[in-house]
Amino acid sequence: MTTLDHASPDTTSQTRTVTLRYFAWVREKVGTSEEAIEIPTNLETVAQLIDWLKQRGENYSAAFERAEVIRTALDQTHAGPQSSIADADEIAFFPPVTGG
Amino acid sequence: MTTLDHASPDTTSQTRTVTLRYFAWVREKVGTSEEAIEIPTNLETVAQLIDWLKQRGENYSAAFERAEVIRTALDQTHAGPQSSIADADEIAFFPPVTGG
Amino acid sequence: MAVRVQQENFDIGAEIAALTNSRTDIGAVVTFTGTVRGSAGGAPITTMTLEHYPGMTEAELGRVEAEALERWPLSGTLIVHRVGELNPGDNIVLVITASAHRHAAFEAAEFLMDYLKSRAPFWKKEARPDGAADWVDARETDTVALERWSK
Amino acid sequence: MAVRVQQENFDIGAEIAALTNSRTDIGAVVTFTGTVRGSAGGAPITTMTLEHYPGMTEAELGRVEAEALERWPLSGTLIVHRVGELNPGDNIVLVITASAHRHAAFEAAEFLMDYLKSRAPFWKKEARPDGAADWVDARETDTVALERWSK
Repeated sequence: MTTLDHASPDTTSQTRTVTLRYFAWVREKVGTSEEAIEIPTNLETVAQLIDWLKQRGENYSAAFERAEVIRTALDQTHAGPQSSIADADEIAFFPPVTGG
Repeated sequence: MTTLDHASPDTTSQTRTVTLRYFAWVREKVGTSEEAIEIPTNLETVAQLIDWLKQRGENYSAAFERAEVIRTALDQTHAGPQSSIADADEIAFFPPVTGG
Repeated sequence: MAVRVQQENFDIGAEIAALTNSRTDIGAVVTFTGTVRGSAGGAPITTMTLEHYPGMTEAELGRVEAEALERWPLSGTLIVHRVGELNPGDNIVLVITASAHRHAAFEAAEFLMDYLKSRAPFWKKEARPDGAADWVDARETDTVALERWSK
Repeated sequence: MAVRVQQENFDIGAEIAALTNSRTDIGAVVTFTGTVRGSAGGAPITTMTLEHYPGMTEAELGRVEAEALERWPLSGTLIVHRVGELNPGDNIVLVITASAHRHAAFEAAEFLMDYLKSRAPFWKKEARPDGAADWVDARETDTVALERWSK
Protein backbone atom coordinates (compact mmCIF):
# COMPACT_ATOMS: atom_id res chain seq x y z
CA MET A 1 0.00 0.00 0.00
CA THR A 2 1.36 3.41 -0.97
CA THR A 3 0.55 6.85 0.39
CA LEU A 4 1.44 10.27 -1.04
CA ASP A 5 4.38 10.35 1.36
CA HIS A 6 5.80 7.14 0.03
CA ALA A 7 5.15 8.25 -3.52
CA SER A 8 7.60 11.16 -3.42
CA PRO A 9 9.82 10.65 -6.46
CA ASP A 10 13.32 9.30 -6.36
CA THR A 11 15.62 12.36 -5.92
CA THR A 12 17.94 11.15 -8.68
CA SER A 13 15.23 11.79 -11.21
CA GLN A 14 14.24 15.25 -9.92
CA THR A 15 15.42 18.13 -12.08
CA ARG A 16 15.36 21.89 -12.19
CA THR A 17 16.00 24.46 -14.91
CA VAL A 18 19.13 26.58 -14.88
CA THR A 19 20.61 28.96 -17.40
CA LEU A 20 24.12 28.02 -18.49
CA ARG A 21 26.35 30.63 -20.11
CA TYR A 22 29.66 30.06 -21.87
CA PHE A 23 32.34 32.58 -22.82
CA ALA A 24 35.46 32.80 -25.00
CA TRP A 25 36.88 29.40 -26.04
CA VAL A 26 34.48 27.53 -23.73
CA ARG A 27 31.64 29.10 -25.72
CA GLU A 28 33.31 28.19 -29.01
CA LYS A 29 33.83 24.57 -27.96
CA VAL A 30 30.35 24.05 -26.53
CA GLY A 31 28.92 25.74 -29.61
CA THR A 32 26.47 28.06 -27.90
CA SER A 33 26.69 31.12 -25.67
CA GLU A 34 23.65 30.36 -23.54
CA GLU A 35 21.16 27.57 -22.91
CA ALA A 36 18.39 26.76 -20.44
CA ILE A 37 18.79 23.16 -19.35
CA GLU A 38 17.31 20.68 -16.92
CA ILE A 39 19.85 19.48 -14.39
CA PRO A 40 19.36 16.77 -11.74
CA THR A 41 18.80 18.35 -8.34
CA ASN A 42 21.23 15.90 -6.76
CA LEU A 43 24.15 17.71 -8.40
CA GLU A 44 25.55 19.64 -5.46
CA THR A 45 28.77 21.31 -6.59
CA VAL A 46 30.26 23.05 -9.59
CA ALA A 47 32.64 20.09 -10.06
CA GLN A 48 29.72 17.62 -10.10
CA LEU A 49 27.88 19.76 -12.64
CA ILE A 50 30.96 19.83 -14.88
CA ASP A 51 31.29 16.03 -14.69
CA TRP A 52 27.61 15.68 -15.58
CA LEU A 53 27.94 18.12 -18.50
CA LYS A 54 30.93 16.19 -19.92
CA GLN A 55 28.58 13.18 -20.43
CA ARG A 56 26.23 15.21 -22.61
CA GLY A 57 28.25 15.16 -25.79
CA GLU A 58 31.58 15.59 -27.49
CA ASN A 59 31.32 19.37 -27.55
CA TYR A 60 30.94 19.42 -23.77
CA SER A 61 33.69 16.89 -23.13
CA ALA A 62 36.01 18.92 -25.36
CA ALA A 63 35.12 22.21 -23.66
CA PHE A 64 35.59 20.83 -20.16
CA GLU A 65 38.51 18.50 -20.97
CA ARG A 66 40.90 20.55 -18.84
CA ALA A 67 38.40 21.25 -16.07
CA GLU A 68 41.13 22.70 -13.84
CA VAL A 69 41.48 25.79 -16.06
CA ILE A 70 37.74 26.47 -16.28
CA ARG A 71 36.45 29.33 -14.13
CA THR A 72 32.86 29.48 -12.92
CA ALA A 73 30.44 32.18 -11.83
CA LEU A 74 27.21 31.47 -9.92
CA ASP A 75 24.65 34.20 -10.48
CA GLN A 76 27.44 36.49 -11.76
CA THR A 77 29.74 35.97 -8.78
CA HIS A 78 33.05 34.08 -8.95
CA ALA A 79 32.84 30.56 -7.50
CA GLY A 80 35.13 27.56 -7.08
CA PRO A 81 34.83 23.85 -8.00
CA GLN A 82 33.44 22.96 -4.56
CA SER A 83 30.92 25.84 -4.41
CA SER A 84 27.31 24.75 -3.98
CA ILE A 85 25.13 25.30 -7.02
CA ALA A 86 21.91 24.76 -5.06
CA ASP A 87 20.82 28.42 -5.13
CA ALA A 88 22.19 29.31 -8.55
CA ASP A 89 19.87 30.20 -11.42
CA GLU A 90 22.60 31.33 -13.81
CA ILE A 91 25.83 29.35 -14.04
CA ALA A 92 28.63 30.58 -16.29
CA PHE A 93 31.79 28.82 -17.48
CA PHE A 94 34.79 30.59 -18.98
CA PRO A 95 38.60 30.60 -19.22
CA PRO A 96 40.72 32.70 -16.83
CA VAL A 97 39.96 36.34 -17.59
CA THR A 98 42.31 38.44 -19.74
CA GLY A 99 40.89 41.97 -19.70
CA GLY A 100 42.53 45.26 -18.83
CA MET B 1 114.88 91.99 0.53
CA THR B 2 111.63 90.94 -1.20
CA THR B 3 111.06 89.06 -4.44
CA LEU B 4 107.84 88.51 -6.37
CA ASP B 5 107.55 85.08 -4.76
CA HIS B 6 107.70 86.47 -1.25
CA ALA B 7 105.30 89.22 -2.14
CA SER B 8 102.37 86.81 -2.79
CA PRO B 9 99.46 88.27 -0.79
CA ASP B 10 98.17 86.86 2.49
CA THR B 11 95.53 84.24 1.53
CA THR B 12 93.02 85.65 4.05
CA SER B 13 92.74 88.80 1.98
CA GLN B 14 92.36 87.05 -1.40
CA THR B 15 88.85 87.12 -2.84
CA ARG B 16 86.90 85.87 -5.83
CA THR B 17 83.56 86.80 -7.32
CA VAL B 18 80.61 84.42 -7.05
CA THR B 19 76.95 84.81 -7.93
CA LEU B 20 74.63 84.22 -4.97
CA ARG B 21 70.95 83.45 -5.58
CA TYR B 22 68.17 83.36 -3.03
CA PHE B 23 64.68 81.88 -3.32
CA ALA B 24 61.35 81.94 -1.47
CA TRP B 25 61.58 83.24 2.10
CA VAL B 26 65.38 83.29 2.01
CA ARG B 27 65.09 85.74 -0.89
CA GLU B 28 62.53 87.82 0.99
CA LYS B 29 64.68 88.04 4.12
CA VAL B 30 67.92 88.83 2.30
CA GLY B 31 66.04 91.37 0.22
CA THR B 32 67.39 90.42 -3.19
CA SER B 33 67.10 87.48 -5.55
CA GLU B 34 70.63 87.59 -6.91
CA GLU B 35 73.94 89.36 -6.28
CA ALA B 36 77.54 89.11 -7.44
CA ILE B 37 79.78 89.33 -4.40
CA GLU B 38 83.44 89.04 -3.49
CA ILE B 39 84.07 86.22 -1.06
CA PRO B 40 87.36 85.32 0.64
CA THR B 41 89.00 82.36 -1.08
CA ASN B 42 89.74 80.77 2.27
CA LEU B 43 86.06 79.93 2.75
CA GLU B 44 86.04 76.24 1.97
CA THR B 45 82.55 74.89 2.68
CA VAL B 46 78.92 75.90 2.36
CA ALA B 47 78.69 76.11 6.17
CA GLN B 48 81.67 78.50 6.31
CA LEU B 49 80.15 80.69 3.60
CA ILE B 50 76.87 80.85 5.54
CA ASP B 51 78.71 81.89 8.73
CA TRP B 52 80.54 84.56 6.76
CA LEU B 53 77.33 85.84 5.16
CA LYS B 54 75.64 86.14 8.58
CA GLN B 55 78.24 88.79 9.52
CA ARG B 56 77.32 90.97 6.55
CA GLY B 57 74.15 92.50 7.97
CA GLU B 58 70.87 91.95 9.76
CA ASN B 59 69.09 90.81 6.61
CA TYR B 60 71.63 87.98 6.19
CA SER B 61 71.64 87.03 9.86
CA ALA B 62 67.82 86.89 9.78
CA ALA B 63 67.74 84.82 6.56
CA PHE B 64 70.32 82.32 7.82
CA GLU B 65 69.25 82.31 11.48
CA ARG B 66 68.08 78.70 11.27
CA ALA B 67 70.93 77.52 9.04
CA GLU B 68 69.91 73.89 9.49
CA VAL B 69 66.76 74.36 7.39
CA ILE B 70 68.54 76.17 4.55
CA ARG B 71 69.22 74.13 1.45
CA THR B 72 72.06 74.92 -0.94
CA ALA B 73 72.83 74.33 -4.60
CA LEU B 74 76.30 74.70 -6.11
CA ASP B 75 76.14 75.46 -9.84
CA GLN B 76 72.52 74.23 -9.85
CA THR B 77 73.22 70.91 -8.14
CA HIS B 78 72.06 70.06 -4.60
CA ALA B 79 74.86 70.26 -2.02
CA GLY B 80 75.26 69.86 1.75
CA PRO B 81 76.76 72.07 4.48
CA GLN B 82 80.14 70.36 4.19
CA SER B 83 80.31 70.50 0.38
CA SER B 84 83.32 72.36 -1.01
CA ILE B 85 82.47 75.66 -2.68
CA ALA B 86 85.91 75.94 -4.32
CA ASP B 87 84.67 75.23 -7.85
CA ALA B 88 81.26 76.91 -7.57
CA ASP B 89 80.47 80.02 -9.59
CA GLU B 90 76.76 80.15 -8.70
CA ILE B 91 75.67 79.39 -5.15
CA ALA B 92 71.96 79.31 -4.29
CA PHE B 93 70.22 79.28 -0.90
CA PHE B 94 66.59 78.31 -0.39
CA PRO B 95 64.14 76.58 1.98
CA PRO B 96 63.27 72.90 1.54
CA VAL B 97 61.42 72.57 -1.76
CA THR B 98 57.62 72.33 -1.88
CA GLY B 99 56.72 71.77 -5.55
CA GLY B 100 54.61 69.09 -7.12
CA MET C 1 32.22 56.38 -8.56
CA ALA C 2 31.29 54.97 -11.92
CA VAL C 3 31.84 51.91 -14.07
CA ARG C 4 31.19 51.77 -17.81
CA VAL C 5 31.55 49.11 -20.49
CA GLN C 6 31.38 50.50 -24.02
CA GLN C 7 32.40 49.92 -27.62
CA GLU C 8 33.37 53.51 -28.38
CA ASN C 9 36.65 55.18 -27.45
CA PHE C 10 37.02 57.43 -24.38
CA ASP C 11 38.50 60.93 -24.04
CA ILE C 12 40.85 60.90 -21.06
CA GLY C 13 40.92 64.67 -20.62
CA ALA C 14 37.13 64.90 -20.72
CA GLU C 15 36.76 62.03 -18.26
CA ILE C 16 39.18 63.66 -15.78
CA ALA C 17 37.34 66.98 -16.16
CA ALA C 18 33.97 65.31 -15.51
CA LEU C 19 35.32 63.58 -12.41
CA THR C 20 37.07 66.59 -10.88
CA ASN C 21 34.90 69.39 -12.26
CA SER C 22 34.67 72.42 -9.96
CA ARG C 23 36.06 70.53 -6.96
CA THR C 24 38.90 72.07 -4.99
CA ASP C 25 39.41 69.29 -2.43
CA ILE C 26 41.18 66.82 -4.69
CA GLY C 27 44.87 67.57 -5.08
CA ALA C 28 45.86 64.35 -6.88
CA VAL C 29 44.50 62.55 -9.94
CA VAL C 30 46.02 59.35 -11.33
CA THR C 31 44.98 57.75 -14.62
CA PHE C 32 45.89 54.42 -16.11
CA THR C 33 45.25 53.78 -19.79
CA GLY C 34 45.76 50.36 -21.32
CA THR C 35 46.21 50.18 -25.09
CA VAL C 36 46.36 47.44 -27.72
CA ARG C 37 49.92 46.47 -28.53
CA GLY C 38 50.80 45.75 -32.13
CA SER C 39 52.48 42.45 -31.40
CA ALA C 40 52.21 39.50 -29.05
CA GLY C 41 55.17 37.28 -28.30
CA GLY C 42 57.09 38.92 -31.14
CA ALA C 43 54.43 38.22 -33.79
CA PRO C 44 52.30 41.05 -35.22
CA ILE C 45 48.58 41.16 -34.51
CA THR C 46 46.02 42.82 -36.77
CA THR C 47 43.04 43.20 -34.43
CA MET C 48 42.07 42.42 -30.87
CA THR C 49 38.50 41.47 -30.02
CA LEU C 50 37.21 41.83 -26.49
CA GLU C 51 34.36 39.66 -25.26
CA HIS C 52 32.77 40.16 -21.86
CA TYR C 53 30.00 38.86 -19.62
CA PRO C 54 27.34 41.59 -19.59
CA GLY C 55 25.91 42.05 -16.14
CA MET C 56 28.67 40.27 -14.30
CA THR C 57 31.27 42.70 -15.68
CA GLU C 58 29.48 45.70 -14.20
CA ALA C 59 28.78 43.82 -10.96
CA GLU C 60 32.41 42.73 -10.57
CA LEU C 61 33.84 46.15 -11.42
CA GLY C 62 31.39 47.69 -8.96
CA ARG C 63 32.61 45.32 -6.24
CA VAL C 64 36.24 46.18 -7.02
CA GLU C 65 35.46 49.91 -6.92
CA ALA C 66 33.62 49.57 -3.60
CA GLU C 67 36.62 47.73 -2.16
CA ALA C 68 38.97 50.54 -3.25
CA LEU C 69 36.71 53.18 -1.73
CA GLU C 70 36.79 51.28 1.54
CA ARG C 71 40.59 51.04 1.58
CA TRP C 72 41.63 54.55 0.48
CA PRO C 73 40.28 58.08 1.03
CA LEU C 74 39.16 58.70 -2.55
CA SER C 75 37.24 61.69 -3.88
CA GLY C 76 36.26 59.84 -7.04
CA THR C 77 36.96 56.85 -9.25
CA LEU C 78 36.10 55.86 -12.80
CA ILE C 79 36.55 52.60 -14.68
CA VAL C 80 35.84 52.47 -18.43
CA HIS C 81 36.47 49.26 -20.37
CA ARG C 82 35.97 48.88 -24.09
CA VAL C 83 34.60 45.77 -25.81
CA GLY C 84 34.38 44.66 -29.44
CA GLU C 85 37.01 44.79 -32.16
CA LEU C 86 40.01 47.08 -31.56
CA ASN C 87 43.15 47.89 -33.53
CA PRO C 88 46.78 48.19 -32.39
CA GLY C 89 47.26 51.51 -30.59
CA ASP C 90 43.57 51.75 -29.59
CA ASN C 91 42.60 52.40 -25.99
CA ILE C 92 41.25 49.37 -24.08
CA VAL C 93 40.76 50.48 -20.49
CA LEU C 94 40.80 53.66 -18.43
CA VAL C 95 41.02 53.88 -14.65
CA ILE C 96 40.94 57.24 -12.87
CA THR C 97 41.39 57.81 -9.15
CA ALA C 98 41.13 61.19 -7.41
CA SER C 99 42.18 61.89 -3.84
CA ALA C 100 43.50 64.62 -1.57
CA HIS C 101 46.70 62.56 -1.32
CA ARG C 102 48.89 61.30 -4.13
CA HIS C 103 49.86 57.98 -2.57
CA ALA C 104 46.20 57.05 -2.09
CA ALA C 105 45.48 57.92 -5.72
CA PHE C 106 48.45 55.89 -6.99
CA GLU C 107 47.79 52.86 -4.81
CA ALA C 108 44.06 52.77 -5.55
CA ALA C 109 44.69 52.97 -9.31
CA GLU C 110 47.14 50.05 -9.15
CA PHE C 111 44.74 48.09 -7.01
CA LEU C 112 41.85 48.68 -9.43
CA MET C 113 43.97 47.54 -12.37
CA ASP C 114 45.28 44.44 -10.56
CA TYR C 115 41.75 43.43 -9.57
CA LEU C 116 40.28 44.22 -12.94
CA LYS C 117 42.97 42.14 -14.69
CA SER C 118 42.36 39.11 -12.49
CA ARG C 119 38.63 39.25 -11.80
CA ALA C 120 36.64 41.23 -14.35
CA PRO C 121 35.11 38.88 -16.94
CA PHE C 122 36.77 40.06 -20.16
CA TRP C 123 38.53 37.87 -22.72
CA LYS C 124 40.85 38.96 -25.50
CA LYS C 125 41.20 37.28 -28.87
CA GLU C 126 44.09 38.34 -31.09
CA ALA C 127 43.95 38.00 -34.88
CA ARG C 128 47.13 37.55 -36.88
CA PRO C 129 47.94 38.69 -40.43
CA ASP C 130 47.31 35.14 -41.75
CA GLY C 131 43.71 35.38 -40.54
CA ALA C 132 44.04 32.96 -37.63
CA ALA C 133 42.96 34.15 -34.20
CA ASP C 134 43.80 32.94 -30.71
CA TRP C 135 42.41 33.59 -27.28
CA VAL C 136 44.98 35.28 -25.09
CA ASP C 137 46.26 33.14 -22.22
CA ALA C 138 45.93 34.52 -18.70
CA ARG C 139 49.22 35.46 -17.16
CA GLU C 140 50.38 34.06 -13.85
CA THR C 141 51.96 37.45 -13.04
CA ASP C 142 48.50 39.01 -12.89
CA THR C 143 47.46 36.59 -10.17
CA VAL C 144 50.66 37.30 -8.27
CA ALA C 145 50.02 41.06 -8.62
CA LEU C 146 46.64 40.55 -7.02
CA GLU C 147 47.98 38.67 -4.02
CA ARG C 148 49.92 41.62 -2.64
CA TRP C 149 46.61 43.33 -1.84
CA SER C 150 45.49 40.51 0.49
CA LYS C 151 44.67 41.96 3.86
CA MET D 1 61.54 62.19 -22.60
CA ALA D 2 60.75 65.82 -21.97
CA VAL D 3 60.63 68.33 -19.14
CA ARG D 4 58.78 71.66 -19.29
CA VAL D 5 58.25 74.55 -16.87
CA GLN D 6 55.49 76.90 -17.94
CA GLN D 7 52.95 79.43 -16.72
CA GLU D 8 50.06 78.25 -18.90
CA ASN D 9 47.82 75.26 -18.22
CA PHE D 10 48.34 71.88 -19.89
CA ASP D 11 45.91 69.60 -21.73
CA ILE D 12 46.35 66.07 -20.37
CA GLY D 13 44.67 64.35 -23.30
CA ALA D 14 46.78 66.26 -25.83
CA GLU D 15 49.98 65.54 -23.89
CA ILE D 16 49.22 61.80 -23.78
CA ALA D 17 48.43 61.82 -27.51
CA ALA D 18 51.71 63.61 -28.28
CA LEU D 19 53.68 61.11 -26.21
CA THR D 20 52.04 57.96 -27.56
CA ASN D 21 51.13 59.13 -31.05
CA SER D 22 51.12 56.35 -33.64
CA ARG D 23 53.09 53.99 -31.42
CA THR D 24 51.82 50.44 -30.95
CA ASP D 25 54.50 49.18 -28.56
CA ILE D 26 53.27 50.93 -25.43
CA GLY D 27 50.42 49.09 -23.73
CA ALA D 28 50.32 51.17 -20.52
CA VAL D 29 50.17 54.91 -19.84
CA VAL D 30 50.02 56.37 -16.32
CA THR D 31 49.42 60.04 -15.60
CA PHE D 32 49.63 61.96 -12.35
CA THR D 33 48.06 65.40 -12.11
CA GLY D 34 48.54 67.59 -9.05
CA THR D 35 46.02 70.38 -8.49
CA VAL D 36 45.70 73.36 -6.14
CA ARG D 37 43.55 72.54 -3.13
CA GLY D 38 41.17 75.20 -1.87
CA SER D 39 42.25 74.96 1.73
CA ALA D 40 45.36 74.31 3.78
CA GLY D 41 45.15 73.02 7.33
CA GLY D 42 41.41 73.69 7.33
CA ALA D 43 41.73 77.37 6.34
CA PRO D 44 40.72 78.55 2.85
CA ILE D 45 43.34 79.82 0.43
CA THR D 46 42.65 82.30 -2.37
CA THR D 47 45.71 81.83 -4.59
CA MET D 48 48.88 79.79 -4.72
CA THR D 49 52.04 81.28 -6.23
CA LEU D 50 54.81 79.01 -7.43
CA GLU D 51 58.39 80.26 -7.54
CA HIS D 52 61.21 78.20 -9.04
CA TYR D 53 64.91 78.29 -9.83
CA PRO D 54 65.16 78.64 -13.61
CA GLY D 55 67.90 76.50 -15.00
CA MET D 56 68.27 74.29 -11.95
CA THR D 57 64.63 73.19 -12.22
CA GLU D 58 65.12 71.87 -15.73
CA ALA D 59 68.48 70.34 -14.80
CA GLU D 60 67.08 68.60 -11.72
CA LEU D 61 63.96 67.31 -13.50
CA GLY D 62 66.17 66.07 -16.31
CA ARG D 63 68.31 64.15 -13.80
CA VAL D 64 65.21 62.64 -12.21
CA GLU D 65 63.86 61.61 -15.60
CA ALA D 66 67.20 60.05 -16.60
CA GLU D 67 67.21 58.07 -13.35
CA ALA D 68 63.69 56.75 -14.07
CA LEU D 69 64.67 55.74 -17.59
CA GLU D 70 67.60 53.81 -16.17
CA ARG D 71 65.43 51.96 -13.63
CA TRP D 72 62.37 51.03 -15.71
CA PRO D 73 61.73 50.00 -19.33
CA LEU D 74 59.89 53.17 -20.38
CA SER D 75 58.72 54.09 -23.86
CA GLY D 76 58.30 57.74 -22.91
CA THR D 77 58.03 60.20 -20.05
CA LEU D 78 56.85 63.78 -19.67
CA ILE D 79 57.06 66.19 -16.74
CA VAL D 80 55.24 69.54 -16.95
CA HIS D 81 55.28 71.90 -13.96
CA ARG D 82 53.48 75.24 -13.83
CA VAL D 83 54.83 78.39 -12.16
CA GLY D 84 53.28 81.75 -11.29
CA GLU D 85 49.94 82.51 -9.65
CA LEU D 86 47.36 79.70 -9.61
CA ASN D 87 43.82 79.38 -8.25
CA PRO D 88 42.20 76.56 -6.28
CA GLY D 89 41.34 73.71 -8.66
CA ASP D 90 44.06 74.70 -11.16
CA ASN D 91 46.53 72.12 -12.41
CA ILE D 92 50.06 72.37 -10.95
CA VAL D 93 52.00 69.41 -12.26
CA LEU D 94 51.65 66.61 -14.80
CA VAL D 95 53.74 63.46 -14.99
CA ILE D 96 53.18 60.89 -17.75
CA THR D 97 54.92 57.54 -18.07
CA ALA D 98 54.46 55.10 -20.93
CA SER D 99 55.68 51.52 -20.97
CA ALA D 100 54.92 48.10 -22.39
CA HIS D 101 54.16 47.01 -18.80
CA ARG D 102 51.73 48.58 -16.36
CA HIS D 103 53.80 48.06 -13.21
CA ALA D 104 56.77 49.85 -14.76
CA ALA D 105 54.52 52.76 -15.76
CA PHE D 106 52.97 52.98 -12.27
CA GLU D 107 56.25 52.70 -10.38
CA ALA D 108 58.08 55.18 -12.58
CA ALA D 109 55.28 57.75 -12.21
CA GLU D 110 55.35 57.43 -8.41
CA PHE D 111 59.14 57.66 -8.44
CA LEU D 112 59.08 60.80 -10.59
CA MET D 113 56.56 62.46 -8.27
CA ASP D 114 58.45 61.49 -5.10
CA TYR D 115 61.71 62.83 -6.50
CA LEU D 116 60.12 65.93 -7.92
CA LYS D 117 58.46 66.72 -4.57
CA SER D 118 61.71 66.38 -2.64
CA ARG D 119 64.35 67.65 -5.07
CA ALA D 120 62.96 69.96 -7.78
CA PRO D 121 63.46 73.63 -6.77
CA PHE D 122 59.89 74.88 -6.54
CA TRP D 123 58.36 76.79 -3.65
CA LYS D 124 54.68 77.43 -2.97
CA LYS D 125 53.24 80.51 -1.30
CA GLU D 126 49.59 80.41 -0.26
CA ALA D 127 47.51 83.58 0.08
CA ARG D 128 44.57 83.70 2.48
CA PRO D 129 41.32 85.69 2.21
CA ASP D 130 42.69 88.33 4.67
CA GLY D 131 45.48 89.10 2.22
CA ALA D 132 48.29 87.49 4.21
CA ALA D 133 50.47 84.90 2.46
CA ASP D 134 52.73 82.16 3.80
CA TRP D 135 55.35 79.94 2.28
CA VAL D 136 54.29 76.31 2.47
CA ASP D 137 56.36 74.19 4.83
CA ALA D 138 58.04 71.11 3.42
CA ARG D 139 56.53 67.89 4.67
CA GLU D 140 58.56 65.20 6.35
CA THR D 141 56.41 62.57 4.62
CA ASP D 142 57.80 63.65 1.25
CA THR D 143 61.34 62.90 2.41
CA VAL D 144 60.20 59.53 3.74
CA ALA D 145 58.49 58.81 0.43
CA LEU D 146 61.78 59.43 -1.34
CA GLU D 147 63.77 57.07 0.84
CA ARG D 148 61.96 53.96 -0.32
CA TRP D 149 63.58 54.37 -3.74
CA SER D 150 67.11 54.09 -2.30
CA LYS D 151 68.95 51.34 -4.08
